[in-house]
Amino acid sequence: MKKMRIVNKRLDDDLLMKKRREVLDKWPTGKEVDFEEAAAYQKSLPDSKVWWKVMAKLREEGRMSVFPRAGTPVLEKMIELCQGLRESGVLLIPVTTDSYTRLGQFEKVQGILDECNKTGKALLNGYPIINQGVKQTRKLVESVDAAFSPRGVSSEICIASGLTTYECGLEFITWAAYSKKMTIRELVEKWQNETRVAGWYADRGVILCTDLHGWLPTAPFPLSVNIVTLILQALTAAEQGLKAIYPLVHCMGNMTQDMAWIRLTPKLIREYLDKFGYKDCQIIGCCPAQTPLFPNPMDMGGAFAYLCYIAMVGSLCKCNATDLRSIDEAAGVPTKDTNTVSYSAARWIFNVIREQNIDFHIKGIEEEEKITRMEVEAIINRILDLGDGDVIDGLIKAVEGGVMDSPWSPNITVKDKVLGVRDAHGACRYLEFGNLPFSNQLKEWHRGKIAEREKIEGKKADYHTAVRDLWSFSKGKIVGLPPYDK
Amino acid sequence: MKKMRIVNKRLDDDLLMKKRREVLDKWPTGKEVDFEEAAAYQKSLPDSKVWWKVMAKLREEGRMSVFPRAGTPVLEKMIELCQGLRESGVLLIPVTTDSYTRLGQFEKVQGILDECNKTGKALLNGYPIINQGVKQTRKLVESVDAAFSPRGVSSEICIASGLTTYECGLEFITWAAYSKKMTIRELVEKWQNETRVAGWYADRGVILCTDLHGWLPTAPFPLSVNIVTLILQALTAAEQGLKAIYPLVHCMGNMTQDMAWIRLTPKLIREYLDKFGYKDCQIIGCCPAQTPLFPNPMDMGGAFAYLCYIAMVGSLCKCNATDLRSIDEAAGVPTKDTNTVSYSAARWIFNVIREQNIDFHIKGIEEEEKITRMEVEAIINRILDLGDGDVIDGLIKAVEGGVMDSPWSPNITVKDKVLGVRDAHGACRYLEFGNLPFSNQLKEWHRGKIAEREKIEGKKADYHTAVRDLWSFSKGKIVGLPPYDK
Amino acid sequence: MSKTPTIITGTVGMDVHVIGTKVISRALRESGFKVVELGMQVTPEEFISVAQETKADAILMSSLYGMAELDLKDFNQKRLEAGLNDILLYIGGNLVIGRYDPKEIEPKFKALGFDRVYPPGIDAEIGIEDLKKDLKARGKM
Amino acid sequence: MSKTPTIITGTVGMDVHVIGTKVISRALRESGFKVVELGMQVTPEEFISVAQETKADAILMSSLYGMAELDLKDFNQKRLEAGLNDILLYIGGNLVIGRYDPKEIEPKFKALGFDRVYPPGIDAEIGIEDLKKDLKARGKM
Ligand code: B12
Ligand code: B12
Repeated sequence: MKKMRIVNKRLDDDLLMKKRREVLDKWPTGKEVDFEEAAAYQKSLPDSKVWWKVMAKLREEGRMSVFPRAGTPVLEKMIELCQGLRESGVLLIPVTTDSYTRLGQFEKVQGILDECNKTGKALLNGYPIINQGVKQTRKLVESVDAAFSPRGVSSEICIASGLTTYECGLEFITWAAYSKKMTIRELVEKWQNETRVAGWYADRGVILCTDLHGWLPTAPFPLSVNIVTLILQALTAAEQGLKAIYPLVHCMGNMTQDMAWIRLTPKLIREYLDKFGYKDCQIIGCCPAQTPLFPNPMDMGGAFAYLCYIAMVGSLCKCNATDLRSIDEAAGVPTKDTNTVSYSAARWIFNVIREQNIDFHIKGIEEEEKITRMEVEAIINRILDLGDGDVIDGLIKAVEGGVMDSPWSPNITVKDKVLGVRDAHGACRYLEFGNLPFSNQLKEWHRGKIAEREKIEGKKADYHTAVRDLWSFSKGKIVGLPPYDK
Repeated sequence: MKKMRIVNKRLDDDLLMKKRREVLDKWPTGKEVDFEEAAAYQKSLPDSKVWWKVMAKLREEGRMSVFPRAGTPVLEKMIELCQGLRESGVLLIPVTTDSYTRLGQFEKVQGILDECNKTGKALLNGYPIINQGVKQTRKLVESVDAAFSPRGVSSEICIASGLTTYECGLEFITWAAYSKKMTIRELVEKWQNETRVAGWYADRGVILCTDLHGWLPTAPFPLSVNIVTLILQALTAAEQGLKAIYPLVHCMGNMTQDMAWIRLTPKLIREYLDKFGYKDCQIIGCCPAQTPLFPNPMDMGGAFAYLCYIAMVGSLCKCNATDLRSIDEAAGVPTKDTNTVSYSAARWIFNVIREQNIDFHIKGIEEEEKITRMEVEAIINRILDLGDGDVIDGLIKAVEGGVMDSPWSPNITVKDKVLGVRDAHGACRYLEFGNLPFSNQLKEWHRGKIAEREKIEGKKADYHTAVRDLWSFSKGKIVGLPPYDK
Repeated sequence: MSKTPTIITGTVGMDVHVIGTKVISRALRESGFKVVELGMQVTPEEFISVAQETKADAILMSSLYGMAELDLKDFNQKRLEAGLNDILLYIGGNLVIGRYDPKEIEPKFKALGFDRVYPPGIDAEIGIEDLKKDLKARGKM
Repeated sequence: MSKTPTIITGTVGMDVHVIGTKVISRALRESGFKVVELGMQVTPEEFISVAQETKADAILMSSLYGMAELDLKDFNQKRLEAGLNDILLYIGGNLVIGRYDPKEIEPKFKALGFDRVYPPGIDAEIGIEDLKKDLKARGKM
C-alpha cells in the first residue's frame, strides 16, 4: 500500500487549534495556557527577554553572547543558576529540560521532582518545564534579565511562560540522535504541527525565534548533510509561518573548515529561502557550536583551551552568539561555579577579540566552501528529484534511501552506511560515502585528502581510525604530527 | 670632561679572562667553575637539553613549546616543579632567579636559603642559582629532559651547570625595568663583558642561545622602541661572537598589531644583522610574550582566555615557542598545579591549532608593519647619526636625549616623556611622543587613530586614559564598545 | 575446549548515548565474543529477559546521562529472581549527575549488583581485558 | 583651617614594581595631598628618616614581589624608636609569595605596624578614600 504523500504546505488552522489543546492536555499544567493571554504576555516582555531582538541587537552592535546549556530541576536553584549565567555576561539562557520530560514521561518526572523539591537534590538532569508549568516558569523568566530558550521540548507551556524561542521545524536531532525507532515520516508529521504553532503566534505579531540544529554529526564528519537539514528545516518552518531563525554550526576543530562552514551556512539558507519565496523569514545570526567530544574530565586546561578555541572562531567570524559547554562537559552536568568560570573565559575572548572587529582571511577557506556547497547542492537536487519538487516528500525518500545519512545514529531506521575521519590537518572528510549522491570528482577529492593522512600515519584509514578520531579533540591532538618525543 | 666613547667592538680576550674570574669570585660557588670543563660539559649534553637545537627542531617540525616562568628556592622542589612542566609538554624550562640574586645580594640569600632548606618553605621568589652553585644545579639539569634557561642573572655558573641560554647582550630590561639609578653607559659596559663570555664559548663550539627581551614596555605602548633595542641587542651580541638569538615579542592584545610585530621583528633583526655583516648569527625562532597586566586574581576564566589568546596568536604565526604566564600570574608565584593546568591549556592549542599549519592573513597587518618599520628606521637612523655610524655610541646618546624612551620606568635616568594608549580597536598608539624622532606624518597617523577612540568615548585621551588602559586586559575590555547593558 | 561467551550490550533506561555501546559491541566482536547488541534505551527487564534467552555470560551496560541509579533501582532483585546469579555485570559511562569521584560511587553500584564499575570515558579495551580475566576465572573462557 | 597632609610613597626593599606607586603618587597629588615620592627600592630606614624630615602624616608603601615580610622585619620597632607613633601606615600589593587570601595575611601586617593592608590590584582611589577618612578622624585634614 502506498503511503500518503506528505508535502511542504501550511497546515490548516482549524486542525491546528484542535491539536494544540490535545498536546496540552497531556499534563495538568497544560491548563495554565490560554492562547490569547500567552500571546499578550509575550508581547509585554521587554526587548531584553526577546531572543530574536537580543540577537539582532548583538549583531548590530558587533558583539556576542555565550549560548550555554543549563538546567536543574528545583526552581530556586534554576533561578540561581541562570542569575549566575547572567552575571557572567550571558544574555541568551537555555532552559535545558531533563531526559524524561523530553520523552513525555511526566508522571515519572512528577514523583522525582517532588523528591527534588523536598530534598533540594538534583535527581533530574534538567529543568522539567512541563511539570513546573507556566506559573512557576514565569518566575524564572521574571527573575533574570535575559532571553530564554527551551531545550529539548516543544510545548506551548514554554511560550506561555515567556520563553522566546521555540524548538520546531524538522528537528532532525530529535529523530536521529534521540530516538531509536521513530521514522522520518513520523518526525515530519510531528513537527509540522509544532511549527504551525509558532506560525500562529507570528500571525499575532509574536516572533518566536528558532535555532536550527540539524542532523547532529555526533562524530568528526563533514557538515554537508547537516547543512542540508538546516536548509530543509528553514524551508519547512518558513512555510508554516516562522519569521526568525538562526543556524547552529557544528564546529569540528579544523579552523579553516569551521570558518568556511560558518560563512557558508547562513548564506546557503538565505539563498534557498529566497529561491522558494520565503523572503520575510529572517536569519538573525549564526551560532558556532562545540560539537566533538570534550577533553577528558581531568584535563581542565584542555577544556578551557577548547572552549576558548570556539569562542575565538566565533569572534573572528563575527557571530553574535556561540553555543558553548562548560569545562565540566565531559564530567557531568556543570555547577554554577564551573559555568561561571567557563563563560567568563568566553566573555573575555568576546570582549577582547570580537570587539576588535578583525578582518581576516584563511587560505583554503574558499575551497572548503566550494566543496561543501557542491555536496549540499548535490543532495538537495536529488531530494527535489525524488520529491518531484517538494522538499518534504523528497526528504522522506532521501532518508529512506540513504541519500541523507550520518554515522553512529541510535535510530535503527537510519542507514548508517557513512563514516568520517580527519585528514592530515584535522579537517573532516568522508571515508565511506554510503548512498550520498556525490560525483566521482567529489569522492576523489575526499580520498585524496585522507591519503595525505594515511601517508603520515603509514596505514590505511578505516573504521578504527574513525573510532580513534572520536577522541582527537578530547586528547588535544588533531592528527598531523606524531608526538615530539617519538 | 668628555666621557670615553664606548663602541660596538669585540672585547680583548686577555681582558676578558681576568674579568671572568673576578665575577666568579664574588661568591664561593664561583670556584666550582672550570672554564674548559664547563665547555666540555656543555658539549656532552644531549640535543634535547640544548636550547637552540630544541628551538630549531621545533621550527623544523612545525610545532611549539611553552616558555613559562618558574623558580623556587629548594632544589628538590625546583626539580619537582620542572618535572611537572615537562609532563605538561614544556620543552623549554626557565630557571627564574629570586630578586636578591638578581641584585647580587648573595650573603643575604644564603641566610634565607638555609632557612628554606630547613623548613621546606619558599621564602625567596625564585631559584638562587649562584648560591646553589654548579653541583646542585647540574642535578636539576640532569633530572629533567628539557633545555634550561637562566632568568634574571648572567653568570658562568649557569653555563657550567648546563643551562644552554645565556642572558647577555644589552639587557635593556635590567636597566630600564629593574634598576633605579643605573645609567645606559653602565649597562653597556656591564653587558659587553657578559656577551663576550658567550662568544668565548661559541669560539669553542658551544652555542649558547640568547633571547632578546629588549626594553620592556610595561604598559600598553607601541613596540617600535622595543624593537630598536632588540636590533641593537642583536648587533652588539653578534659583535662579541654570539651565534644564536631569538626575539621575544611583547604582545599587547590587538591581534592585527601583535601579528604584525611577530612577523616584522625577526625580519628586521635579520636585515640589520646582515647589513652590519653578522651573517653567521642565526635567529632560531620567535617567541610571543604575554606582557600586559594579567586578569585579576579572582578571574580565572579571564586568565585562561588571555593565556589561550597568546597561545593562539603564536600558533597562527607559526612560532616555535610562546612565553606564557600561568593563570595565577596576577595572584603570585604559581604552584606546580597552576602551572600544569595553564600549560596544558596552551599545549592543547599548540597541538590542535599550530599543527593545522594555518595560513592566516589579517587585513591591516601590512599597515601596522609599515608604520612600525618606519618608526624603527627613524630611530635607528637617528642613532647612527648620533653615533657617527656606531650603534653603541649612538644608543647612549639617544637614551640620554630621550630619542629612545618608554613610559613608567623606575629608572630615574630614563626621560619618561612618552605615553601610550589604546585606540578604538585596542591597538597601542603613541599619545605623547617626547623626543622620539618621528615625522609629522607618523605623529598625525597616531593622533588620527586615537581620535577614533576619543570619538567613541566622547572625551580626550590623556594620562588618565593611559592609566585606565593598564587594566584593559585584566578587565577583559580592550576599549571599543561601551558595556552591553548601558 | 574454548567456548565463545555471549555478551549483552546496551544503554539502560532512557539513555540515548549510543556511540560508546556501539564501539564496545564492535570491539567485543573483534575480540571473538558473541555479542547481543541491544543499542540504546534498554529497560532493565529487557536486559534480564534477553540474558535468560541467550544464556548470556555478561552484560556490559552503559549509562551516560546521569540517571543510572534511578533506572536500576529494582534491577538486582529482579535479576536474582530471574535466576541470573551467575552473570557478570559491568557498567560504565557518566553514572551520576555532575562531576564525581568514581571511587565514591563504586560501592553504590556494587550494591546494585555490578561486578565492575567504570569511570567516564575509558577505553573499551580496558573493559574487555577485565572481562576476559573474569570469564577465565569462572572457567567460562 | 584645612591643612595639606604630607604623604610618602614608594616600594619597599628590593621591589622594582614601580608603576603602582607612580599611579598612587599622582592620584594623591591630584587629590590635593603633598606627596614625597620615593619611587622604587626604598629601605625601611629611608622611609623612617624621610618621614621624620618631612613630618609626614602617612606612608603608602607598596610591595609586589612577595618579600615584604622579610623587608619589614624590624620596621615597626625602628619607627617607634624614631618617635613616629602617630604616622598612618598603609601597605598594598602582592604581599606574600604565591596566591593568598588577603584576609589571612592582614593580621601579620597589622602586627608589623600597618593600619591598613590592601589586597592585590586595587584601585588607588580606594586607598585615598580611606586615607581621607583616617586623616579626618585624627583631625589632620
Ligand atoms: C554526544 C553526546 C550526546 C548526543 C548523543 C548522541 C547519541 N545518540 O549517542 C546527544 C546530543 C543526543 C546527547 C544528548 C544528551 N546528553 Co549528552 N553527551 C554527548 C557527549 C558530548 C559525548 C558522548 C559520547 O558519544 N562519547 C563517545 C563515546 C565513544 O564514549 P562513551 O560513551 O563514554 O563510551 C566509552 C567509554 O565510556 C566506555 N564505556 C561506556 N560504557 C561502558 C560500559 C562498560 C561496561 C565499559 C567497560 C566501558 C564503557 O567505552 C566507550 C568506548 O571507549 C557527552 C560529553 C562528552 N563526553 O564530551 C555528553 C553527556 C554524556 N551528555 C549529557 C547529557 C546531560 C545529555 C542530555 C541529558 C542533555 C539534555 N538534557 O538533553 C541528553 C540525553 C538524553 C537522553 N535521554 O539520554 C551529560 C551527562 C551528564 C551527567 N551524567 O552528569 C554529558 C556528560 C554532557 C554534560 N556534561 O552535560 N548527548
Ligand atoms: C609589570 C610587572 C613586572 C615588571 C615591573 C616593571 C616595573 N619596574 O614596574 C618587571 C618585569 C620588571 C617585573 C619584575 C619582577 N616581577 Co613582576 N610583575 C609585573 C606585573 C605583570 C604587573 C605589575 C604592575 O605593574 N601592575 C600595575 C600597577 C598599576 O598595579 P599595582 O602595582 O598592583 O598597584 C595598584 C594597586 O595594587 C594599588 N596599590 C599598590 N600598592 C599599594 C599601596 C597602598 C598603600 C595602596 C592603598 C594601594 C596600592 O594601587 C595601584 C594602582 O591601582 C605583575 C603581575 C600582574 N599583576 O599582572 C607581576 C608580579 C607582581 N611580579 C612578580 C615577580 C615574582 C617578579 C620578579 C620577582 C620576577 C623575577 N623573579 O624576576 C621580578 C621582581 C624583581 C624585583 N626586585 O622586584 C610576581 C609577584 C609574585 C608574588 N608576590 O608572589 C607577580 C604577581 C607575577 C607573578 N605571578 O609571578 N615585574
